[in-house]
Amino acid sequence: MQAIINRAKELLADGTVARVLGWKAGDLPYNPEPAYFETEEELKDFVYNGFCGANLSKYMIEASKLEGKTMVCLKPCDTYSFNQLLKEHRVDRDKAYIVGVGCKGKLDIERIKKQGIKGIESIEGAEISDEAETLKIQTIYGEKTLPYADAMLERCHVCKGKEHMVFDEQIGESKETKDAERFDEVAKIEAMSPEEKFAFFQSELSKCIRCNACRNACPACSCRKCVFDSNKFDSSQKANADSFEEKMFHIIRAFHVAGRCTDCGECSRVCPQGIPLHLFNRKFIKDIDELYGEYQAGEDTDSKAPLTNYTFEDAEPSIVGKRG
Amino acid sequence: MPLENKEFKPKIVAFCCNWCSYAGADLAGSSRLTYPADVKIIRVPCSCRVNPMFILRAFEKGADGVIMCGCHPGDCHYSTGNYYARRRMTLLFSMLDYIGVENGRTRVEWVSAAEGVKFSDTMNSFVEKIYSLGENVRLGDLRCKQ
Amino acid sequence: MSSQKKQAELIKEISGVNPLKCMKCGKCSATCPSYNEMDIKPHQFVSYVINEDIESLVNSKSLWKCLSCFACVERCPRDVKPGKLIDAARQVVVRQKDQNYLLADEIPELIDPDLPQQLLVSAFRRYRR
Amino acid sequence: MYKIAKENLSALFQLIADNQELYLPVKSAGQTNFAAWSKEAEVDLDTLKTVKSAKDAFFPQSEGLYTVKKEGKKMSIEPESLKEQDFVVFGMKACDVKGLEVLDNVFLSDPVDTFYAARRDHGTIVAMACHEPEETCFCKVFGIDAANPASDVAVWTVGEDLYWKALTEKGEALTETVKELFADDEAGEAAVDAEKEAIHNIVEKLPYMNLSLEGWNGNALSEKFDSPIWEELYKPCLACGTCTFVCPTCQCYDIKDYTAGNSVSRYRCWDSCMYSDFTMMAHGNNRTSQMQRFRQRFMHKLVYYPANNDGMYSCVGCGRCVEKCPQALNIVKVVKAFQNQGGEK
Amino acid sequence: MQRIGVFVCHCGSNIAATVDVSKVAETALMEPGVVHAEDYQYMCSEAGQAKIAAAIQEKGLTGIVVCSCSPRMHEATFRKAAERAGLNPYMVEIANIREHCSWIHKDMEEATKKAVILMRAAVAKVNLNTPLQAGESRVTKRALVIGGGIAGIQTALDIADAGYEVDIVEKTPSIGGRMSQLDKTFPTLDCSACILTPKMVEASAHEKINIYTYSEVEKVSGFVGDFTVDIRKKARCVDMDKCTGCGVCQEKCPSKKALSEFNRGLNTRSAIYTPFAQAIPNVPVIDREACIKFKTGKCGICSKVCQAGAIDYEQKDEIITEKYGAIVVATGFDTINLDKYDEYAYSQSKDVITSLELERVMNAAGPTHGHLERLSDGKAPKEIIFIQCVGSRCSDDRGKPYCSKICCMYTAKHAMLIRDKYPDVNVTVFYIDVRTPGKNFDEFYRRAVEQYGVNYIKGQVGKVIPQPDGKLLVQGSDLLDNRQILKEADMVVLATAIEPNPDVRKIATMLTASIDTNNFLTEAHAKLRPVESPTAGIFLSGVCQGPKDIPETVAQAGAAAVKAIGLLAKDKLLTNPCTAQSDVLLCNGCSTCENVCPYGAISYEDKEVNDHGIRETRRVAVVNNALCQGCGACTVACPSGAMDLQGFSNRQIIAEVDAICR
Repeated sequence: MQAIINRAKELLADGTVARVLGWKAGDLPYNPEPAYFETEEELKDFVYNGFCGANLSKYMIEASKLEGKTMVCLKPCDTYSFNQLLKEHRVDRDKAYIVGVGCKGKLDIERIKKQGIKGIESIEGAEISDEAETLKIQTIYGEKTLPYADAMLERCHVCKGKEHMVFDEQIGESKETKDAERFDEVAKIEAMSPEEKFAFFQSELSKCIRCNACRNACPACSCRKCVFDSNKFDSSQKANADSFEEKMFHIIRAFHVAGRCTDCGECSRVCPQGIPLHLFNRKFIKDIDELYGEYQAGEDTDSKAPLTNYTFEDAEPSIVGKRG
Repeated sequence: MPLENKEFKPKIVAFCCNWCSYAGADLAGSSRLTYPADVKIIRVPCSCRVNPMFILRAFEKGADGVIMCGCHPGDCHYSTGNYYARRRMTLLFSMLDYIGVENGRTRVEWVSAAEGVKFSDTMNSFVEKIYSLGENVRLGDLRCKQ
Repeated sequence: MSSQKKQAELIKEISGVNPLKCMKCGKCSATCPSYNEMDIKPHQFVSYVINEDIESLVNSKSLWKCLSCFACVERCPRDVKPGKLIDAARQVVVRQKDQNYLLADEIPELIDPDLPQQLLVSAFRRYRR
Repeated sequence: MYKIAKENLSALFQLIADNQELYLPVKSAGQTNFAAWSKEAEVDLDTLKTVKSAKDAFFPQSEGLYTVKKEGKKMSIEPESLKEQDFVVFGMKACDVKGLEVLDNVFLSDPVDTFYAARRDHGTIVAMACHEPEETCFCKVFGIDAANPASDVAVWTVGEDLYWKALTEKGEALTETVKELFADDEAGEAAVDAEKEAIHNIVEKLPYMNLSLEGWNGNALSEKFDSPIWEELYKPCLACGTCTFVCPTCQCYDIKDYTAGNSVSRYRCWDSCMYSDFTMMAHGNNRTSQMQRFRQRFMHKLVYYPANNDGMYSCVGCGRCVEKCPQALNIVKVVKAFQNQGGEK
Repeated sequence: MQRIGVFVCHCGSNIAATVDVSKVAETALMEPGVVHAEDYQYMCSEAGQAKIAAAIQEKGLTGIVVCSCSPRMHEATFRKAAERAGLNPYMVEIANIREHCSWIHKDMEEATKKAVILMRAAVAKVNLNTPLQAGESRVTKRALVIGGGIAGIQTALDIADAGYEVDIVEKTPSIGGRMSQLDKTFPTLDCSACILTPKMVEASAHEKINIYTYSEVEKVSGFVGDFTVDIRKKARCVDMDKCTGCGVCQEKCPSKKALSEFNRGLNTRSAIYTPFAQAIPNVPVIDREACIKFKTGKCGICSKVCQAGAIDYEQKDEIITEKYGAIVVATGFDTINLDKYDEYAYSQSKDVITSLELERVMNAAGPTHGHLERLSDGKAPKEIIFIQCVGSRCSDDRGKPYCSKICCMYTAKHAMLIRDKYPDVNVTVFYIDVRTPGKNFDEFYRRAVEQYGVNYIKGQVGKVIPQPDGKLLVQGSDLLDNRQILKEADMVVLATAIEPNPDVRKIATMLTASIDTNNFLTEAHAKLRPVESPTAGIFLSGVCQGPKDIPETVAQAGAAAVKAIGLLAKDKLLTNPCTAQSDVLLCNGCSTCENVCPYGAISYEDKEVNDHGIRETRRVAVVNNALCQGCGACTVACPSGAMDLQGFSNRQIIAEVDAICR
């Protein structure tokens, strides 16, 4: 973390960048927030630890409009999003000085609390630099420990790898966190009967409160105005009065980002109701991989996206029924 | 056709591209090839004009089946439209299957302007399928069912 | 499914070859060093699989005459690769001999001294695991 | 003071539900929210905070107002009926109960919101003292006592038992219908007092307990409104509505029409001042930037509302926004930011 | 709110016998916006149209629904009728209650119900219709032909003969193309140069044709009727106006080691050169890579010997900008690279040659002056083997998946010519299939076999092995006799696959013309519009569209010319108003729509926008209405709904869906 701060100071001092986009320490042990730093003085609050899960690439849309360059800290998975935004002309590469920061898996406070840990006072072991395999959590109700891996976000268990797809320089070591297959969850649902599938999604989606956090956090959902906010399709809906509407919203949202979604996992991270929204996006990714060849959005900036491409031999839609 | 449930009259929306399938439907008409009146056709310039939102919208408003017809791959009036449509619909249908919507409520069929017979056969078999599946309860808005 | 059909399917599965892609150019036969030793020629292998006459195939001399030099695999313009079909047919025979795989101890007495060394090597390369 | 063993709670719920609707925290797909009780429902009284507050029971996220039907050229209007059935909300916490007071000031003052009023009339609240308050709680800052919820019935958990005390007439009436399941336990007072003290002790240790609201009041309008701090604060905000929708006191709604075949139903649904189309009018929007929208939310909670309600804040310190904001922004950080700024000046 | 009139047609008894037309009209009056409804015997008749006109004027209708036969039948009729009565023609919608209703249903109640729903959907749509105006764009009466081979020359001549100016842009120093390299042509065996040269002369002399040789297209902008093209005229270092074409410079040039492109690298040429004797223009160019003056600064002999003083070492590339109404692509082909086919020993032996090289060997102006000899030792061959389908019909990545189409015929030609001129030479052809569809083609092939005794063997060659004595051992199979063949040959000729000129990809990108996976330009419709690109105003001539022989190429060249003439003959182009439109306030500028547009109709501009008080410059999509054909692919690709299609808007289609599901 100190290395990032030192570099940020240098870049600010020599005028390479006008500001730094990173994270600021919060008032609880686990709530750092995305923040801009414009002076050396402000950088005293800079923090980079296991709770810095937010994908900052989307902030670069606005930062690209600002005067001067922005030094942005991107984790390996965030760089895919940045590339995808670059491909869609939403961010300006020349306005970004990308520091690829290392990652040893990001922590999920919801998951920690789900394991019965409450009244948290301090957390040890969340620093990116230390080698701790266990979190030591001091609470009002006593000290608890938790293996680091048990506190990680879902997305870190199926990590795409710790390589930055785009960067100006890299700071910090990474640690491999992948210990599960990315499509296993999807395959499990695919294997269910239609009734089970329906019941599963019904119970998950009925929690949706249409707060739009998934959409607003999503780097692929970068529309100036979402179709669900405009009256272009007569689809503007602020809340669901019927269970159908969440389905419509989430299916169309997933469809609109199909072939563009990098599977960064922000949607699931930010959902206040813990809906596994990545299951929608990942289903499309799995289908695309299987039907049209492996494709990872954000891996590059010039390949044709699967939905703006075709081959003469593409599968017919009837394959859906045949795959069983 | 087996009409076990006499009460059930399905609503079926068919999107047909102007150049092939709509003409195929016209040919079915002028050849007096019958298919059930449950099918209502919407004319679009090309199958690539069919937005997945239209399909979900139809289900929302109470449709029991949605079918999309376009030119055969390679014959699109706009060269490539149906290739894009094919990918879009494949993914959409796969997603509907994934969330537990019965297979067969949606279909894509390529019907040329010369295939009046295929058009009516397709509609007959699709309607039959929808009758066998019964009312669409998983994808509709309850307010439209009242 | 008849057993012949099953075996044909199995050969296709093992080899990963779609024999229908063959355009009968004969380049495989043209390129084969063991051609004259064979009763069923490499290009004919394809039609035997298509016609599901696996019995003739597995009983042919050719099956064991192929050197697995893969010249035909290399040069086939249609991705049909008769060499792989032959390889797959051999595997079918091997699997038919019940329990699938040989034990190392059983091998010496089964070796025919007339078999080309290359075949042995390629066979082991293929069937280990 | 009555007592009931925790293991007998399902019988209690059954008995309440025999006569009226019962809403209580239910765990579904991993999350605990208020929902109607049923035999199959997985009741969860251990989770301190439901994701959404119990606000839905009185002010649902979406609620029909009336339906217009058309037959031929004839039109008819059918208003949605008001709540007529009594219901019980079990398991609210002191902060949520206070939240209702905030809503009351809005909906029950003239012109009275009849839909809300009907629900308030028919609802009985059984609130639980907070057995183990958490680090995100700061209700004390707003003068709320987590150990003594101001509800119709207050409930305390002590060991394997639940202590029950009616505080209002409604509470008494409810108690009458379920008394058969209770044991009288006057000695319970002591146990409850011990629990209260334990709660108070924990509350004192919470990190936000000493949050100072100095300078935040109905008169602070221009000073706070024009502060440059907002420019810094809002930046990470994604403009989602999470804070609004989990908040027990947010009361803004939008009115929408839904066309269903031959009828149009008009309904209202929660709206969020964080949304770009909040209070969108024909000419456009009166708050054009996210900074303005962000500021609106906190100014409303800490300045505008107190200005109109005798200094009462429209935040109850439940801490849900602290927990749920995707980018870790919240009202505490806002208050602290102004405090620090003040210190530097 | 619209004021809509609904007109229900009986179509005699065609509709009225199964649909209760008066009930449809009555029900229509209940629909929102409908102020008038009537039914009539024949709506399309003059009397019927008069009723529509009268209602428009009397009731002040703003939209019309005609419930009748298919819109494919009478939409245009009713639109014109509405227009005559003063209503925008695009405010008319048809409910198809004949083909889609009365003709396929028997039960009157059922059919009437369906007719009502179809009417309702049409009314719902018209409620959202907006008046549309067909746009106009001007046509520049000048055509550009890219490529100066036989395809380009023929197209240019045909267009010029119709009275329009044509420019030909040719990359090499002379027009003539591949055909100029051929010796004889099948199936008539006339000399290629004898039939091509007059065409070249005619083109160069034509007052309407302007030829830019040694030039390349650099940039294309604009759209159908109004293209602007930058042409780079590469520095020739020879003044075209002064040069007399005497050829002394080439004779005296001391640098003679450059490989002759025209002779496929089989011999050499001077650094200052014209590719061949009949080149047009007959003006040499200096090859700067080979020229001693350019390499060392010393020499300058050509300048000294040039009487006309035409040599100009200082000459620079020149950019010419010109406007065109139509562009014809005629970029032709080349043979594929054989590096991946090592089994045929092409790189190992000089005596393994391609068929195009054989053309040069057989040609009197070629490296051997027309004598058939081995290029390794100059000896006369006794045994020649031809191998077919080298690189054609290959599904792996070494070759091309398609049939090159011309090889069977030219191999028969070569075999025949050799047997004719050198009867003692044995000729063997290894083939997979002999494909000879075409007038007199099979007869030609049979003559090679029957009259000239060419030995055709069905089976591919597996390997060519150069022997120490210089012979070539060919190992092939005879599939009909089921035997493997080992045969010694003196020469092996490979019928090498052809591929589109490698430059075509660059050109297609500039033109936004689509291209298939094999780099052939795609036609607008495989059957019905074979010489047009999907991009309006771009036409295809010759092998750039797909393998073809000379007569086919010439025929296509003429067809492309006719299509171009048809375009140039118009003063103005009326554009279909049902085009896509982008809402600048919603557009993200993400380029997704651009990627699916088959017509290159979408481009991006930085535009000042005022989004509810926020003023900023945004990258937004702009649709060129002259190019857009209205397919709607972009509208679905656009996630924000910024792209919409006029006449088939999102809201219109949704209104139809809602009406049907009601």
